[in-house]
Amino acid sequence: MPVVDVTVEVCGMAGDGTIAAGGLINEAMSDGGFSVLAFDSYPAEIRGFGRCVTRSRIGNEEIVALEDKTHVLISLNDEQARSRVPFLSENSMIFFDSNPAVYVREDKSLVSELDPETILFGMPFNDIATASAGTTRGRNLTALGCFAAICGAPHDLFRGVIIRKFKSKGEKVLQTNLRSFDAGFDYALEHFSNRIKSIFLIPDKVGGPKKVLLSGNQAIGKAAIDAGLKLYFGYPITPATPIMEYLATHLPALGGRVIQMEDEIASIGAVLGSFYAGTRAMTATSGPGFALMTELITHGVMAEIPAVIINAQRGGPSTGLPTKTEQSDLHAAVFGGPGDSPRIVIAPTNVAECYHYTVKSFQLAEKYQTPVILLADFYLDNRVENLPMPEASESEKSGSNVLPENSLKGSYRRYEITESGISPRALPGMEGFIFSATGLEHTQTGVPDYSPENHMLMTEKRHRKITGALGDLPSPEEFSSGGKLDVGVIGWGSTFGSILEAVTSARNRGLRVGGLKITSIFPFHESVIRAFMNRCSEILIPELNYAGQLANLIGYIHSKDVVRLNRVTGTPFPPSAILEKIEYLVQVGDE
Amino acid sequence: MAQEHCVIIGNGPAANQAALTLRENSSDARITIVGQEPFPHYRPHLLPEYIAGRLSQEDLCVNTPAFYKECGIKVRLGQKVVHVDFNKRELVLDHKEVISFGGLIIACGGKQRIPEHLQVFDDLMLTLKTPADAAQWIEQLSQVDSVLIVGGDLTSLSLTKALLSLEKRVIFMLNEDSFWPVPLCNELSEKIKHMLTERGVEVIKAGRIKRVTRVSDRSIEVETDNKTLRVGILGAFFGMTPNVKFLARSGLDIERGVLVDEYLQTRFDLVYAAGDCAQVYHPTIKDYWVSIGYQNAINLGKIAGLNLLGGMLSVDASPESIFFVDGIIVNTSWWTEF
Amino acid sequence: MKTKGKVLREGVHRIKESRVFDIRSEALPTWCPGCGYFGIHQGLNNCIQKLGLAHHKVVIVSGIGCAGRSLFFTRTYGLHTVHGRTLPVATGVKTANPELTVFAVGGDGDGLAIGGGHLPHVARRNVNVNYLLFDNSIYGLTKGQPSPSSPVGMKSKASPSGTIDKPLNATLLALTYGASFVARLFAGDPDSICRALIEGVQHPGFSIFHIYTSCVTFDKEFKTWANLKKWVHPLPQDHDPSDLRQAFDRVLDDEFSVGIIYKRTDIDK
Amino acid sequence: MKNKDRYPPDNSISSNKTTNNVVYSTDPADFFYVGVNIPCQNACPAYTNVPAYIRCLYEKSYDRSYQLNRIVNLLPGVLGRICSRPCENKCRHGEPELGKPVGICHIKRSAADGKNPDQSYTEYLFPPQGKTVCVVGAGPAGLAAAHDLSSIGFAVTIMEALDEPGGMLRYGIPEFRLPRAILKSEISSALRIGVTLKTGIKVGTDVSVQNLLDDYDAVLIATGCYVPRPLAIPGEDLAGIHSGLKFVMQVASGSPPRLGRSVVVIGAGFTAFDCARLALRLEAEESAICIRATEQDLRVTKDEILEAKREGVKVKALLLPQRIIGNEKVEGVEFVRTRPEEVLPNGRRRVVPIEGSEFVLPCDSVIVAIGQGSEPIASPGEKDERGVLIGDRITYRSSVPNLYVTGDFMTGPTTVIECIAGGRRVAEKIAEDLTGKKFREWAVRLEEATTTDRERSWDFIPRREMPTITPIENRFNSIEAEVELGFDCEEGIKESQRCYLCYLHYEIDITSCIYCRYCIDVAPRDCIKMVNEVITNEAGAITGLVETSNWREVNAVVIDNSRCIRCGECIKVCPVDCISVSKVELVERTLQGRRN
Repeated sequence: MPVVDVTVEVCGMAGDGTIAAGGLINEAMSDGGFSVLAFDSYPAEIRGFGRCVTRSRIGNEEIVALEDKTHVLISLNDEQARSRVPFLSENSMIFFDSNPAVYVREDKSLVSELDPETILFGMPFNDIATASAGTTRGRNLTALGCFAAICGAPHDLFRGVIIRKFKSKGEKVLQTNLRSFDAGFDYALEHFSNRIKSIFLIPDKVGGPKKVLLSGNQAIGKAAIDAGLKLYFGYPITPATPIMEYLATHLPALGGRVIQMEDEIASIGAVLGSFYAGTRAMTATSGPGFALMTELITHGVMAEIPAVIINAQRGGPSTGLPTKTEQSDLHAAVFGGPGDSPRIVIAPTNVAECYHYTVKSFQLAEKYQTPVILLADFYLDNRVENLPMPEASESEKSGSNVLPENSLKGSYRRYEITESGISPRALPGMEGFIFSATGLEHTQTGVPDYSPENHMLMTEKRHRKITGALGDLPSPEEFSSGGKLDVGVIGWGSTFGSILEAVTSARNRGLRVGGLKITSIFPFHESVIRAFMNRCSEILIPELNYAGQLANLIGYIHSKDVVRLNRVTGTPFPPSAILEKIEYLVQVGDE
Repeated sequence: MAQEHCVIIGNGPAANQAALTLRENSSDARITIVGQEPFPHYRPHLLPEYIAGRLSQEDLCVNTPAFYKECGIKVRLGQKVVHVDFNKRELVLDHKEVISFGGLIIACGGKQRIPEHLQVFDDLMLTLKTPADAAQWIEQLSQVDSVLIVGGDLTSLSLTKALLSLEKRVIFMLNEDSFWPVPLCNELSEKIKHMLTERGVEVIKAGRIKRVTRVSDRSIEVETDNKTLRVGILGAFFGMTPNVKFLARSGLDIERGVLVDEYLQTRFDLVYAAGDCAQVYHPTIKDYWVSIGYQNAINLGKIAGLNLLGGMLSVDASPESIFFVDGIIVNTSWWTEF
Repeated sequence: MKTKGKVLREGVHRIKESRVFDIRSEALPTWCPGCGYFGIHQGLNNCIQKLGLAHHKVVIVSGIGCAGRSLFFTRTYGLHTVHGRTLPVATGVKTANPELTVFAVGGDGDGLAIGGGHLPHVARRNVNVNYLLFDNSIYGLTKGQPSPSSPVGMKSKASPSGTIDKPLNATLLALTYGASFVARLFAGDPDSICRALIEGVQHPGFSIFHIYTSCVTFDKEFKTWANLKKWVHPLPQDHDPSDLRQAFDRVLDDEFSVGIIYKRTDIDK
Repeated sequence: MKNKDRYPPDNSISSNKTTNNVVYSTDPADFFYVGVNIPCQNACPAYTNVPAYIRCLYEKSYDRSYQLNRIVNLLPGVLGRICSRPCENKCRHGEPELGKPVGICHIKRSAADGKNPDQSYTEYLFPPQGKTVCVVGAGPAGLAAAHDLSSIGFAVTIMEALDEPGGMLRYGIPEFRLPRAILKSEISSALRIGVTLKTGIKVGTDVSVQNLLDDYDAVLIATGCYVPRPLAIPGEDLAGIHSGLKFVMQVASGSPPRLGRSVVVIGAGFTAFDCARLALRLEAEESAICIRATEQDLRVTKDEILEAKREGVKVKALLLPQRIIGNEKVEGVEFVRTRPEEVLPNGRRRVVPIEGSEFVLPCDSVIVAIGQGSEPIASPGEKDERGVLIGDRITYRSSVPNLYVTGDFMTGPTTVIECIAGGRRVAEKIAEDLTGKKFREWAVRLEEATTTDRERSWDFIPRREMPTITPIENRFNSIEAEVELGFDCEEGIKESQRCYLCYLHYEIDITSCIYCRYCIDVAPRDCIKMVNEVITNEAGAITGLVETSNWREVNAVVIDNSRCIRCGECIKVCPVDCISVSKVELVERTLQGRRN
């Protein structure tokens, strides 16, 4: 079976059904037994400068990152699609509407941008859709039909998915979509019969466990539920909103509730209140909302109340680039907020980790009685991967670290200073454990006390507690053949997929290169990292931020300056860029 | 002129020759080729060889895409011109893109000619003009072993050779209309008949075709005045007719082709026509002729290119290669190959 | 009835002469086609024109959300603040330079949810800010979550089984908070928006314009154009805006009567 | 008859039961609007209300559909077959990117085919005026004039030289295009209102025009064009040379001449094609039409050309006959090549012969069908150089009081529909001259509409081609067999669905528009425009829109009815209901009519 590795893009204006079309492609290909990694980007205006692009990389071997080049572009809006032309590979295939409502001048046309070797499939999407279903609403499905037919994807594969997706929306919608799809499919067969390319040869039997398509957000939502989440408080913000929407759909059935608060300040407050009362709760937000939360987060640190906060990072300070990806909240997550306020920060690098680390966050939050921040990002949250349905073991979920009833010996000290720094936790309603939690500096019993000795003791205790958590945190994972390395690449979050692809191809070219994945951002495994760094002559840290925030955090460990590779394009890190840098470093190393 | 946008409609020999000529003589002109077919410029007369499997598609191609990039010639493939507005000096592509031009060379070539009375059977007949057609032949030939060729023209002869080399049974119906572009005078008809039968082709006279029906996916029934034949493929070869329908409403003089003077100029400034689609009036022969064939096309393309840049070259009438066919005079450079 | 060639030409010419659209940006608004905000935009522009306010003496302060974009389409001074903090910033601008005419614009999420805490105080202080609350009862920019003014039972991806919280009535709140000028309007009627704005701007104190509008992209059931057109109707002729008690009664009895509901008359300019 | 009071006394679509407010306008601006925006009706010499009758056909009310034609054209069944279809060239559906024009003519035929045969048409008759008129010639023009004069209340007598009425329709068009039965029945339905028809009387010889003038209050000459125009080249007198019209008439009256194997037809009109096709139905094996310009310039319909070619007719272009070769019998024609020049104002293409490009085309007989001229009639009054009575193009008066002329006799060869239109106009004039009263007037009928009557998906129905006799051979079995078979009910309705119904007029009320551009967003093409200014002519009708995409300069959003395809999408979405639709039709009103 030939190696399939195709990147398909759907590009349109928001409102064109771009995202929906991309989703259907992913579902169908996943059903067909391919591995899929997909990433959509949509605009801050619903129809404003509203470009929507879905990118799906489809292959029959495991996929860890997006390709830089696009092989198939389905344009639902040529003016928007023009911007995608530079990313097209050679001999790429273009699907576009050949009978738009108005005439286009050469300098505004998509086709005029293309190289002659580009393979054009112009079809009157609007007309086909309208003629078949009486409305242009299904034109994205029509485009999909053309695509499916031309790329030799089985007809019923897509139909199956469409039915699955739309049957809940009622017969009318379903039929509109099916008709539009079929019309496109048939039109393509009729008019391009001699240009069918059997790209997607579906393996007769799909091997391995049944795979499901999950986005980072869905994985986080599912994990929270599996971890026993009862209450979710949130406020709509891109790109975290889908988590709330996922939970709103699934939580009520399990007796939980999703409550949309008036803002992030209220959301985090309610989460703390809920944990204080012994119920697992969560909130998810992005940079701007996270900033609002910091004061209350530090309140959680101070009052030693657990909390789980998902920060789906987006671009830039303030409102910034709401629909772009960036890894620039690391400093805010680790250091943000008033005072010395150590907290646990974890950053998953793929959808599977989104699931497992979210589950883990609840355990850690309750065991160490402190807010835990899960640092995701736009790309990780919105990317879709297909993987075996993740499950969490009992041991992963269990443990609230609450004192058993009637276990009281002597008087109860909520903030008792212990070796681990972890104090006995009790919940309102438990007999004989009455205490007050406060954000003021306090004694071991929780009485406000500003005395120098106390503040030093307590601050030290809270830090000791967090450092101690290291043992429970996922240790860095190395990808290399061991031994001395010319270049060691360290990365975190969504960028690590690109790093892994770059490192792998570098190694395939015989370069002595290794990758180190860091998921525990704070506290971090200093000794493990040092050991790795000592084996590398150069350390490269690619990050989607300008300052090199991870490098700032761990750079000091290396004997010489680490090499930073920073990007703030708002787009996922292209493996090629990393590979280029690696090769450069190997070269200068040799000279 | 030199700085303006020169658009060339068509991507055949004439079109490409014109483009290259323009480039050679004007370094800064913006040049665009608009080709209706998705294929890069190829040698149509080699298609039978390709069907016979003696050539690959690459062998058919003349230049690489890279070559055009270097020359700074923009090539648009698979894009069809549907209308030309000579007053606004704009042309419209079928996906509704509007392109303005300073100079225009129409070299859109010819398309397969099917006599009106046979047009109802269009979808049951194979023709041979483009690689796409060739692909169809290759696909269908794999399933059938007999081919009936009606009409007959110069392509059909080289195709016949190819078919024989593939050990197919070939029947040739010589008397369908005139043999094109050469008038089928007895002497020539005998010559061809002899040539074919020698190679093992059955040459028959069967009068007009009345009915064509598909009896199974591997066989077609052809009913004529005096015969009923069952064959695998029906190949129709009535030569070319200039492919100028899209100019119908444009105000350009269209007869069989685009009417031009011996300088290949139309009634409009800086608008020229070359190749199979041009119907040239030539003073020396006092008549119009449509030139057919690779070499002619190249010559005309060159002249159109030079004249567009202000030259005053006139086409030579090469009288020895002129024939009177179907009410027009045809000038071909192919027939001499036989 | 005739085919209105001449009539149309003269109509268009009149608009052109009036130069009423000089205040528009050159760029087309990025709102979805069909958005009610166009109607409000129209009313606001006409008001500024009719009052003959110098454009550079006008400031529009806005929050986050579709409504927040307004100021990009109107050529006056503009200040795009963060989500929900519109009114405090507007207060700052007005107190810093009382000569400016200040409009604050924001959606129902911005003004009633995240910024809801600010409304009472700006009303109490009676700062001379003109606050346009675009109320389409939905979060448009984050793709259709329920807003504080969404009706009970409104279904959305974020409330699949329908919201259970009671909607806020901005007009009623404004009255309750003691706003000194309260108007309720409909985006489909730019003229009355314009008329009310003119009175509001001339009113020496805080004026709030609670404007019903529609989100054509995400609200297919509740505040659709069709429904709004059914529901909305003018206040009765005999309504006396100076009578607070009557104002309360009107608002309590009838959610969709539009016009100037209350106007305190005892403020010395 | 139930349908008597079902419809208003004008050729408008709507039933007069309608509660909608209706206005009749004679404002020039409104006439201008119709001219620009209802291209088909405007292109028709008789101003047939095309969209209306197509709509009626869609609604399966064949009778009304037929009547809408019949009011302005008393031979719908005939024209539904042989009309030159100026309307279809103008049909909006035929604009580039919108596909092919609606089969207006075929639909007309469907109405005739579909109408209830024993459903006689309701005439609108005026009280007797106590005056008499004699119409000379029972061709389309004469019949139309006679019918209208009689309906206005005159005692009308038609004098026809030939044995049967119909003129060119009866004798000049081969039966395979126009079955005689259709013609007969429609003529008799036209005459049934009390016109006296006298055939076999040749005015000028059997009875003098002067006598007629003495006996009748008015005399109308509509004898058409029967004098073949000669080629005026050497050898035209050789045997084997036929005049096109005479040839067709001979065939029509069952006595065709001998032709031989190969026939050359010279001429470019319908008659030329009829001759070429007839020749193949007779003994000829080869039949070629030789034209001076190119196929592009032919005035006949595309179908005509295609059918002829399918039957084996060859069209040879850019040829000018020089002389005819042969001794006493035709052996060939010598042609010279031509070069096409500019298109003349009259729509004809100027060609210049090319020096020394002569060549000979051998043949057995030649049919010359380059048109006919009017036949001079002995009569008082001013004549032209050929001795033909001159008539005024507006008043139709000759220089002699009470003597009128119309039809091809006055204008030279034109089309059937033009003749019918001419016949009706002269009737109006005569009536006015004799009574000083006006009986009918054209007006623009405006009616508020509530629905658009259309579905967007209809725009994608492909044009139905007219089914014909196949295989071709079967056409030659009988010389009468009608080649075109007509649509069946379903096809007719499908084709009528394609019509955009251009009588619908869409308009945005700029006083309530909020400029939200929803309509533009859903528009199928650039039919709704952001406009800075509207340009009108002195009559006050829109002649242009100045567009802009600069928000500051957008003073109005305007629907361009000349681009609008009446799909109705905009009305569906307008938030503030500022888009209204109305029906605008050019109708002929009866001023003081009385029904029979």
